[in-house]
Amino acid sequence: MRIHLEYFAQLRELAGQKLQIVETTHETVGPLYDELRETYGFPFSPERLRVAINGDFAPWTQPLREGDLVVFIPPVTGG
Amino acid sequence: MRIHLEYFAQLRELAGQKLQIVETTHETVGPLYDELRETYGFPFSPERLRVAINGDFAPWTQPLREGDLVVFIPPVTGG
Amino acid sequence: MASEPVSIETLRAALHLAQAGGFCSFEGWVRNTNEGRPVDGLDYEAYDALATKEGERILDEAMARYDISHAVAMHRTGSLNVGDVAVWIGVSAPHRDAAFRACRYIIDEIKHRVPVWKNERYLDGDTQWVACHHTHRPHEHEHDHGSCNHNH
Amino acid sequence: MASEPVSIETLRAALHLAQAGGFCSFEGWVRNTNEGRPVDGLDYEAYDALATKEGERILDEAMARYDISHAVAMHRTGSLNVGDVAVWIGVSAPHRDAAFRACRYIIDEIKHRVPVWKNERYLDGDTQWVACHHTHRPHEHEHDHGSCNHNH
Repeated sequence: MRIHLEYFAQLRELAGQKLQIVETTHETVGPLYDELRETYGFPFSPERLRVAINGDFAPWTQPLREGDLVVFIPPVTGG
Repeated sequence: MRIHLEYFAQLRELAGQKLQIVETTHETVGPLYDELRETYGFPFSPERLRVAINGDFAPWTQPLREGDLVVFIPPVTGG
Repeated sequence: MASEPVSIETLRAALHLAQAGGFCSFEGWVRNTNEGRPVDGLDYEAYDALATKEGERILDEAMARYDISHAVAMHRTGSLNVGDVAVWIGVSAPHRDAAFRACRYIIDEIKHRVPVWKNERYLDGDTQWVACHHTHRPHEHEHDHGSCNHNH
Repeated sequence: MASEPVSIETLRAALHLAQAGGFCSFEGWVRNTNEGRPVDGLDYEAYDALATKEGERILDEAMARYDISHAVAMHRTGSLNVGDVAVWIGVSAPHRDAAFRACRYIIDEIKHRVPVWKNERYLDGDTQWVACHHTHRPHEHEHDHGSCNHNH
Protein backbone atom coordinates (compact mmCIF):
# COMPACT_ATOMS: atom_id res chain seq x y z
CA MET A 1 0.00 0.00 0.00
CA ARG A 2 1.00 3.64 -0.47
CA ILE A 3 1.77 5.67 2.63
CA HIS A 4 2.34 9.42 2.69
CA LEU A 5 5.09 10.68 4.96
CA GLU A 6 5.69 14.21 6.17
CA TYR A 7 8.98 15.08 7.86
CA PHE A 8 9.77 17.81 10.35
CA ALA A 9 12.89 19.34 11.84
CA GLN A 10 15.90 17.05 12.02
CA LEU A 11 14.09 14.18 10.29
CA ARG A 12 13.23 16.49 7.39
CA GLU A 13 16.87 17.51 7.02
CA LEU A 14 18.17 13.94 7.21
CA ALA A 15 15.53 12.61 4.80
CA GLY A 16 16.35 15.49 2.45
CA GLN A 17 12.67 15.98 1.72
CA LYS A 18 9.50 17.31 3.33
CA LEU A 19 6.98 14.93 1.76
CA GLN A 20 7.46 11.39 0.58
CA ILE A 21 5.26 8.61 -0.72
CA VAL A 22 6.42 5.08 0.03
CA GLU A 23 5.13 1.72 -1.10
CA THR A 24 5.18 -0.66 1.85
CA THR A 25 3.95 -4.02 3.02
CA HIS A 26 4.45 -3.26 6.72
CA GLU A 27 1.23 -3.55 8.68
CA THR A 28 2.15 -0.97 11.36
CA VAL A 29 4.40 2.07 11.59
CA GLY A 30 7.03 0.41 13.81
CA PRO A 31 8.82 -1.62 11.14
CA LEU A 32 8.28 1.19 8.62
CA TYR A 33 10.17 3.58 10.92
CA ASP A 34 12.97 1.03 11.42
CA GLU A 35 13.39 0.81 7.64
CA LEU A 36 13.42 4.60 7.18
CA ARG A 37 15.78 5.02 10.11
CA GLU A 38 18.19 2.59 8.44
CA THR A 39 17.89 4.45 5.12
CA TYR A 40 18.34 8.01 6.41
CA GLY A 41 20.28 7.52 9.62
CA PHE A 42 17.65 9.03 11.90
CA PRO A 43 19.21 9.31 15.37
CA PHE A 44 16.06 8.60 17.37
CA SER A 45 15.11 5.21 18.73
CA PRO A 46 11.35 4.65 18.42
CA GLU A 47 10.89 5.05 22.19
CA ARG A 48 11.88 8.70 21.81
CA LEU A 49 9.34 9.40 19.08
CA ARG A 50 5.62 9.78 18.92
CA VAL A 51 3.72 9.04 15.75
CA ALA A 52 0.78 10.84 14.20
CA ILE A 53 -1.46 9.23 11.63
CA ASN A 54 -3.85 11.38 9.60
CA GLY A 55 -3.35 14.44 11.77
CA ASP A 56 -3.59 13.00 15.25
CA PHE A 57 -1.42 11.09 17.65
CA ALA A 58 -1.74 7.33 17.19
CA PRO A 59 -0.34 4.20 18.84
CA TRP A 60 2.59 2.50 17.13
CA THR A 61 0.43 -0.59 16.81
CA GLN A 62 -2.32 1.08 14.78
CA PRO A 63 -2.80 -0.84 11.48
CA LEU A 64 -1.65 1.10 8.44
CA ARG A 65 -4.14 1.73 5.67
CA GLU A 66 -3.77 2.78 2.05
CA GLY A 67 -3.24 6.52 1.79
CA ASP A 68 -2.47 7.17 5.48
CA LEU A 69 -0.48 10.29 6.26
CA VAL A 70 2.22 9.32 8.76
CA VAL A 71 4.37 11.76 10.71
CA PHE A 72 7.16 10.71 13.04
CA ILE A 73 7.45 13.26 15.81
CA PRO A 74 10.89 13.84 17.31
CA PRO A 75 11.19 15.08 20.91
CA VAL A 76 9.44 18.43 20.93
CA THR A 77 11.30 21.58 21.96
CA GLY A 78 8.78 24.38 21.80
CA GLY A 79 8.23 27.09 24.37
CA MET B 1 5.42 65.08 74.64
CA ARG B 2 3.83 65.90 71.30
CA ILE B 3 3.11 63.01 68.95
CA HIS B 4 1.97 63.37 65.34
CA LEU B 5 -0.64 60.91 64.13
CA GLU B 6 -1.63 60.12 60.56
CA TYR B 7 -4.77 58.10 59.90
CA PHE B 8 -5.68 55.89 56.95
CA ALA B 9 -8.78 54.19 55.64
CA GLN B 10 -11.36 53.27 58.27
CA LEU B 11 -9.35 54.86 61.09
CA ARG B 12 -9.23 58.13 59.15
CA GLU B 13 -12.98 58.10 58.71
CA LEU B 14 -13.70 57.28 62.36
CA ALA B 15 -11.20 59.83 63.65
CA GLY B 16 -12.71 62.40 61.29
CA GLN B 17 -9.26 63.72 60.44
CA LYS B 18 -6.17 62.77 58.49
CA LEU B 19 -3.53 64.36 60.71
CA GLN B 20 -3.60 64.97 64.42
CA ILE B 21 -1.16 66.18 67.05
CA VAL B 22 -1.66 64.81 70.55
CA GLU B 23 0.00 65.66 73.82
CA THR B 24 0.66 62.44 75.72
CA THR B 25 2.54 61.02 78.67
CA HIS B 26 2.37 57.42 77.43
CA GLU B 27 5.81 55.90 76.98
CA THR B 28 4.84 53.51 74.18
CA VAL B 29 2.17 53.36 71.46
CA GLY B 30 0.14 50.58 73.09
CA PRO B 31 -1.64 52.68 75.75
CA LEU B 32 -1.85 55.60 73.29
CA TYR B 33 -3.80 53.39 70.88
CA ASP B 34 -6.09 52.15 73.65
CA GLU B 35 -6.93 55.76 74.51
CA LEU B 36 -7.60 56.73 70.87
CA ARG B 37 -9.63 53.57 70.34
CA GLU B 38 -11.82 54.54 73.28
CA THR B 39 -12.24 58.09 71.91
CA TYR B 40 -13.05 57.24 68.29
CA GLY B 41 -14.49 53.73 68.54
CA PHE B 42 -11.86 52.08 66.38
CA PRO B 43 -13.01 48.49 65.78
CA PHE B 44 -9.58 46.89 65.74
CA SER B 45 -7.97 45.25 68.74
CA PRO B 46 -4.24 46.00 68.84
CA GLU B 47 -3.38 42.43 67.77
CA ARG B 48 -4.96 43.15 64.40
CA LEU B 49 -2.90 46.28 63.80
CA ARG B 50 0.68 47.03 62.97
CA VAL B 51 2.25 50.30 63.91
CA ALA B 52 4.68 52.50 62.00
CA ILE B 53 6.82 55.13 63.67
CA ASN B 54 8.59 57.75 61.56
CA GLY B 55 7.88 55.96 58.29
CA ASP B 56 8.75 52.37 59.14
CA PHE B 57 7.20 49.45 60.93
CA ALA B 58 8.05 49.45 64.63
CA PRO B 59 7.36 47.21 67.63
CA TRP B 60 4.56 48.24 69.95
CA THR B 61 7.12 48.44 72.73
CA GLN B 62 9.32 51.06 71.02
CA PRO B 63 9.68 54.09 73.35
CA LEU B 64 7.89 57.20 72.09
CA ARG B 65 9.90 60.34 71.55
CA GLU B 66 8.95 63.98 71.13
CA GLY B 67 7.79 64.66 67.57
CA ASP B 68 7.38 61.01 66.50
CA LEU B 69 5.03 60.37 63.58
CA VAL B 70 2.83 57.43 64.53
CA VAL B 71 0.59 55.52 62.10
CA PHE B 72 -1.70 52.69 63.15
CA ILE B 73 -2.03 50.26 60.24
CA PRO B 74 -5.33 48.38 59.90
CA PRO B 75 -5.36 44.96 58.19
CA VAL B 76 -4.15 45.65 54.65
CA THR B 77 -6.34 44.81 51.67
CA GLY B 78 -4.29 45.72 48.62
CA GLY B 79 -3.87 43.64 45.50
CA MET C 1 2.57 53.26 43.95
CA ALA C 2 0.76 54.99 41.10
CA SER C 3 -2.17 57.35 41.37
CA GLU C 4 -2.82 57.08 37.62
CA PRO C 5 -2.83 54.13 35.18
CA VAL C 6 0.64 53.01 34.05
CA SER C 7 1.24 51.49 30.63
CA ILE C 8 2.05 47.80 30.86
CA GLU C 9 4.53 48.18 28.01
CA THR C 10 6.47 50.63 30.17
CA LEU C 11 6.47 48.24 33.10
CA ARG C 12 7.54 45.30 30.92
CA ALA C 13 10.39 47.20 29.27
CA ALA C 14 12.68 47.12 32.30
CA LEU C 15 12.35 43.33 32.48
CA HIS C 16 13.27 42.62 28.89
CA LEU C 17 16.88 41.50 29.38
CA ALA C 18 18.80 39.37 26.92
CA GLN C 19 19.60 36.65 29.46
CA ALA C 20 15.93 36.26 30.44
CA GLY C 21 14.15 33.32 28.84
CA GLY C 22 10.97 33.38 30.89
CA PHE C 23 8.63 36.14 31.99
CA CYS C 24 5.73 35.73 34.37
CA SER C 25 3.31 38.49 35.17
CA PHE C 26 0.32 38.82 37.43
CA GLU C 27 -2.38 41.45 37.24
CA GLY C 28 -5.10 42.07 39.78
CA TRP C 29 -8.25 43.37 38.11
CA VAL C 30 -11.25 44.99 39.75
CA ARG C 31 -13.99 42.34 39.72
CA ASN C 32 -17.68 43.00 39.24
CA THR C 33 -18.68 41.17 42.43
CA ASN C 34 -17.31 40.50 45.90
CA GLU C 35 -18.94 37.96 48.19
CA GLY C 36 -21.96 38.02 45.94
CA ARG C 37 -22.47 41.80 46.00
CA PRO C 38 -22.36 43.61 42.65
CA VAL C 39 -19.39 45.98 42.66
CA ASP C 40 -19.26 49.26 40.78
CA GLY C 41 -15.58 49.94 41.48
CA LEU C 42 -13.26 50.67 44.33
CA ASP C 43 -10.97 53.25 45.85
CA TYR C 44 -7.50 52.37 47.05
CA GLU C 45 -5.90 54.38 49.80
CA ALA C 46 -2.23 53.81 50.63
CA TYR C 47 0.36 54.92 53.12
CA ASP C 48 2.49 55.82 50.12
CA ALA C 49 5.94 56.22 51.68
CA LEU C 50 5.78 52.99 53.67
CA ALA C 51 4.03 51.10 50.86
CA THR C 52 6.86 51.99 48.49
CA LYS C 53 9.48 50.99 51.06
CA GLU C 54 7.77 47.68 51.89
CA GLY C 55 7.22 46.94 48.19
CA GLU C 56 10.93 47.43 47.53
CA ARG C 57 11.76 45.12 50.40
CA ILE C 58 9.52 42.43 48.89
CA LEU C 59 11.19 42.78 45.50
CA ASP C 60 14.62 42.53 47.15
CA GLU C 61 13.52 39.39 48.97
CA ALA C 62 12.32 37.87 45.70
CA MET C 63 15.65 38.64 44.04
CA ALA C 64 17.46 36.97 46.95
CA ARG C 65 15.19 33.90 47.15
CA TYR C 66 14.83 33.05 43.46
CA ASP C 67 17.16 32.92 40.47
CA ILE C 68 15.53 35.77 38.59
CA SER C 69 16.80 38.54 36.35
CA HIS C 70 14.54 41.37 37.46
CA ALA C 71 11.21 42.06 39.15
CA VAL C 72 8.84 45.02 38.95
CA ALA C 73 5.64 45.78 40.85
CA MET C 74 3.05 48.53 40.55
CA HIS C 75 0.03 49.17 42.77
CA ARG C 76 -2.65 51.69 41.97
CA THR C 77 -4.18 54.16 44.35
CA GLY C 78 -7.30 56.24 43.83
CA SER C 79 -10.56 55.45 42.13
CA LEU C 80 -10.79 52.36 39.91
CA ASN C 81 -13.60 50.84 37.89
CA VAL C 82 -14.45 47.21 37.09
CA GLY C 83 -11.77 45.79 34.82
CA ASP C 84 -9.07 48.26 35.79
CA VAL C 85 -5.62 46.97 36.67
CA ALA C 86 -5.18 47.37 40.45
CA VAL C 87 -1.81 45.69 40.76
CA TRP C 88 0.82 44.53 38.26
CA ILE C 89 3.76 42.23 38.97
CA GLY C 90 6.33 41.20 36.38
CA VAL C 91 9.31 38.90 36.80
CA SER C 92 11.87 37.84 34.22
CA ALA C 93 14.29 34.98 34.78
CA PRO C 94 16.60 32.65 32.89
CA HIS C 95 14.11 29.81 33.49
CA ARG C 96 10.38 29.71 33.99
CA ASP C 97 10.20 27.96 37.34
CA ALA C 98 11.90 30.84 39.15
CA ALA C 99 9.78 33.40 37.28
CA PHE C 100 6.52 31.73 38.37
CA ARG C 101 7.59 31.25 41.98
CA ALA C 102 8.95 34.75 42.42
CA CYS C 103 5.86 36.32 40.84
CA ARG C 104 3.63 34.37 43.19
CA TYR C 105 5.78 35.27 46.17
CA ILE C 106 5.61 38.97 45.37
CA ILE C 107 1.84 39.19 44.94
CA ASP C 108 1.24 37.12 48.08
CA GLU C 109 3.54 39.30 50.15
CA ILE C 110 2.08 42.53 48.74
CA LYS C 111 -1.39 41.42 49.72
CA HIS C 112 -0.31 40.71 53.27
CA ARG C 113 2.24 43.39 54.03
CA VAL C 114 1.89 46.52 51.94
CA PRO C 115 -0.20 49.26 53.59
CA VAL C 116 -2.95 49.67 51.00
CA TRP C 117 -6.67 49.64 51.75
CA LYS C 118 -9.61 48.92 49.50
CA ASN C 119 -12.92 50.74 49.80
CA GLU C 120 -15.54 48.98 47.67
CA ARG C 121 -18.33 50.87 45.92
CA TYR C 122 -21.40 48.72 45.42
CA LEU C 123 -23.97 49.14 42.69
CA ASP C 124 -26.59 49.90 45.37
CA GLY C 125 -24.63 53.05 46.33
CA ASP C 126 -23.19 51.66 49.54
CA THR C 127 -19.44 51.67 50.19
CA GLN C 128 -17.39 49.57 52.57
CA TRP C 129 -13.78 49.16 53.63
CA VAL C 130 -12.95 45.56 52.88
CA ALA C 131 -12.36 43.98 56.26
CA CYS C 132 -9.86 41.33 55.40
CA HIS C 133 -8.55 39.21 52.58
CA HIS C 134 -10.20 35.83 52.50
CA THR C 135 -7.10 34.12 51.31
CA HIS C 136 -5.22 31.25 52.76
CA ARG C 137 -1.54 30.82 51.92
CA PRO C 138 -0.85 27.27 50.89
CA HIS C 139 2.64 28.04 49.62
CA GLU C 140 6.21 27.24 50.37
CA HIS C 141 6.74 30.66 51.90
CA GLU C 142 3.78 30.35 54.22
CA HIS C 143 3.99 32.43 57.35
CA ASP C 144 1.56 34.63 59.17
CA HIS C 145 2.12 38.33 59.52
CA GLY C 146 -0.60 38.52 62.12
CA SER C 147 -2.23 41.44 60.39
CA CYS C 148 -5.47 39.80 59.48
CA ASN C 149 -7.81 37.65 61.56
CA HIS C 150 -10.76 36.22 59.71
CA ASN C 151 -13.72 37.57 61.58
CA HIS C 152 -16.53 36.67 59.18
CA MET D 1 0.35 28.93 16.00
CA ALA D 2 1.49 32.25 14.54
CA SER D 3 4.07 32.76 11.81
CA GLU D 4 4.25 36.48 12.59
CA PRO D 5 4.38 38.45 15.87
CA VAL D 6 1.01 38.90 17.59
CA SER D 7 0.22 41.95 19.71
CA ILE D 8 -0.03 41.09 23.37
CA GLU D 9 -2.87 43.58 23.75
CA THR D 10 -4.86 41.53 21.25
CA LEU D 11 -4.16 38.30 23.12
CA ARG D 12 -5.05 39.87 26.48
CA ALA D 13 -8.32 41.34 25.26
CA ALA D 14 -10.19 38.02 25.16
CA LEU D 15 -9.29 37.36 28.79
CA HIS D 16 -10.52 40.65 30.18
CA LEU D 17 -13.84 39.49 31.65
CA ALA D 18 -15.73 41.33 34.38
CA GLN D 19 -15.79 38.34 36.75
CA ALA D 20 -12.03 37.86 36.49
CA GLY D 21 -10.05 39.27 39.40
CA GLY D 22 -6.69 37.73 38.60
CA PHE D 23 -4.67 37.39 35.44
CA CYS D 24 -1.46 35.42 35.10
CA SER D 25 0.62 35.38 31.96
CA PHE D 26 3.79 33.66 30.90
CA GLU D 27 6.04 34.62 28.02
CA GLY D 28 8.94 32.63 26.67
CA TRP D 29 11.62 34.90 25.25
CA VAL D 30 14.54 33.98 23.05
CA ARG D 31 17.60 34.06 25.30
CA ASN D 32 21.08 35.17 24.27
CA THR D 33 22.75 31.95 25.44
CA ASN D 34 21.95 28.25 25.72
CA GLU D 35 24.21 25.91 27.66
CA GLY D 36 26.89 28.58 27.56
CA ARG D 37 26.84 29.10 23.78
CA PRO D 38 26.03 32.62 22.56
CA VAL D 39 22.77 32.49 20.61
CA ASP D 40 21.92 34.78 17.71
CA GLY D 41 18.32 33.64 17.39
CA LEU D 42 16.28 30.60 16.50
CA ASP D 43 13.87 29.12 14.02
CA TYR D 44 10.75 27.30 15.13
CA GLU D 45 9.26 24.63 12.92
CA ALA D 46 5.85 23.20 13.79
CA TYR D 47 3.46 20.52 12.65
CA ASP D 48 0.85 23.25 12.52
CA ALA D 49 -2.38 21.26 12.30
CA LEU D 50 -1.49 18.89 15.13
CA ALA D 51 0.12 21.65 17.21
CA THR D 52 -3.09 23.67 17.04
CA LYS D 53 -5.17 20.64 17.96
CA GLU D 54 -2.93 19.63 20.86
CA GLY D 55 -2.76 23.22 22.09
CA GLU D 56 -6.55 23.38 22.17
CA ARG D 57 -6.67 20.12 24.10
CA ILE D 58 -4.27 21.57 26.67
CA LEU D 59 -6.40 24.70 27.08
CA ASP D 60 -9.51 22.52 27.49
CA GLU D 61 -7.73 20.47 30.15
CA ALA D 62 -6.75 23.65 32.01
CA MET D 63 -10.37 24.87 31.92
CA ALA D 64 -11.53 21.53 33.33
CA ARG D 65 -8.83 21.23 36.03
CA TYR D 66 -8.82 24.80 37.39
CA ASP D 67 -11.46 27.36 38.29
CA ILE D 68 -10.52 29.85 35.60
CA SER D 69 -12.47 32.25 33.41
CA HIS D 70 -10.52 31.89 30.17
CA ALA D 71 -7.14 30.81 28.81
CA VAL D 72 -5.28 31.77 25.64
CA ALA D 73 -2.02 30.48 24.20
CA MET D 74 0.10 31.56 21.22
CA HIS D 75 3.25 29.93 19.87
CA ARG D 76 5.43 31.46 17.20
CA THR D 77 6.88 29.69 14.21
CA GLY D 78 9.58 30.96 11.88
CA SER D 79 12.66 33.00 12.51
CA LEU D 80 13.05 34.79 15.87
CA ASN D 81 15.77 36.98 17.32
CA VAL D 82 17.02 37.37 20.89
CA GLY D 83 14.31 39.01 22.99
CA ASP D 84 11.42 37.99 20.73
CA VAL D 85 8.34 36.42 22.29
CA ALA D 86 8.33 32.72 21.36
CA VAL D 87 5.30 31.69 23.37
CA TRP D 88 2.58 33.57 25.24
CA ILE D 89 0.11 32.12 27.75
CA GLY D 90 -2.59 34.14 29.48
CA VAL D 91 -5.12 32.95 32.05
CA SER D 92 -7.79 34.95 33.82
CA ALA D 93 -9.69 33.66 36.84
CA PRO D 94 -11.83 34.85 39.71
CA HIS D 95 -8.90 34.22 42.09
CA ARG D 96 -5.18 34.25 41.62
CA ASP D 97 -4.33 30.75 42.78
CA ALA D 98 -6.18 29.14 39.89
CA ALA D 99 -4.73 31.64 37.41
CA PHE D 100 -1.15 30.82 38.46
CA ARG D 101 -1.66 27.07 38.49
CA ALA D 102 -3.45 26.93 35.16
CA CYS D 103 -0.86 29.14 33.48
CA ARG D 104 1.92 26.91 34.74
CA TYR D 105 0.07 23.79 33.66
CA ILE D 106 -0.40 25.12 30.15
CA ILE D 107 3.21 26.13 29.53
CA ASP D 108 4.51 22.86 30.97
CA GLU D 109 2.20 20.79 28.79
CA ILE D 110 2.98 22.86 25.69
CA LYS D 111 6.68 22.26 26.18
CA HIS D 112 6.17 18.52 26.46
CA ARG D 113 3.38 17.77 24.03
CA VAL D 114 3.03 20.31 21.24
CA PRO D 115 4.90 19.37 18.06
CA VAL D 116 7.21 22.37 17.71
CA TRP D 117 10.95 22.20 17.18
CA LYS D 118 13.64 24.73 17.87
CA ASN D 119 16.67 25.20 15.63
CA GLU D 120 19.20 27.43 17.36
CA ARG D 121 21.45 29.82 15.45
CA TYR D 122 24.71 30.47 17.25
CA LEU D 123 26.83 33.59 16.93
CA ASP D 124 29.63 31.48 15.43
CA GLY D 125 27.39 30.67 12.44
CA ASP D 126 26.58 27.11 13.49
CA THR D 127 22.98 25.93 13.84
CA GLN D 128 21.58 22.99 15.79
CA TRP D 129 18.23 21.36 16.47
CA VAL D 130 17.84 21.49 20.22
CA ALA D 131 17.95 17.88 21.33
CA CYS D 132 15.76 17.99 24.35
CA HIS D 133 14.40 20.26 27.04
CA HIS D 134 16.49 20.12 30.16
CA THR D 135 13.53 20.55 32.42
CA HIS D 136 12.29 18.46 35.26
CA ARG D 137 8.65 18.63 36.24
CA PRO D 138 8.32 19.07 39.97
CA HIS D 139 4.62 19.86 39.83
CA GLU D 140 1.31 18.53 40.88
CA HIS D 141 0.55 17.45 37.34
CA GLU D 142 3.75 15.53 36.98
CA HIS D 143 3.66 12.75 34.46
CA ASP D 144 5.99 11.63 31.75
CA HIS D 145 4.97 11.74 28.13
CA GLY D 146 7.95 9.62 27.25
CA SER D 147 8.89 11.90 24.41
CA CYS D 148 12.19 13.08 25.78
CA ASN D 149 15.05 11.11 27.30
CA HIS D 150 17.88 13.19 28.66
CA ASN D 151 20.87 11.96 26.71
CA HIS D 152 23.42 14.61 27.62
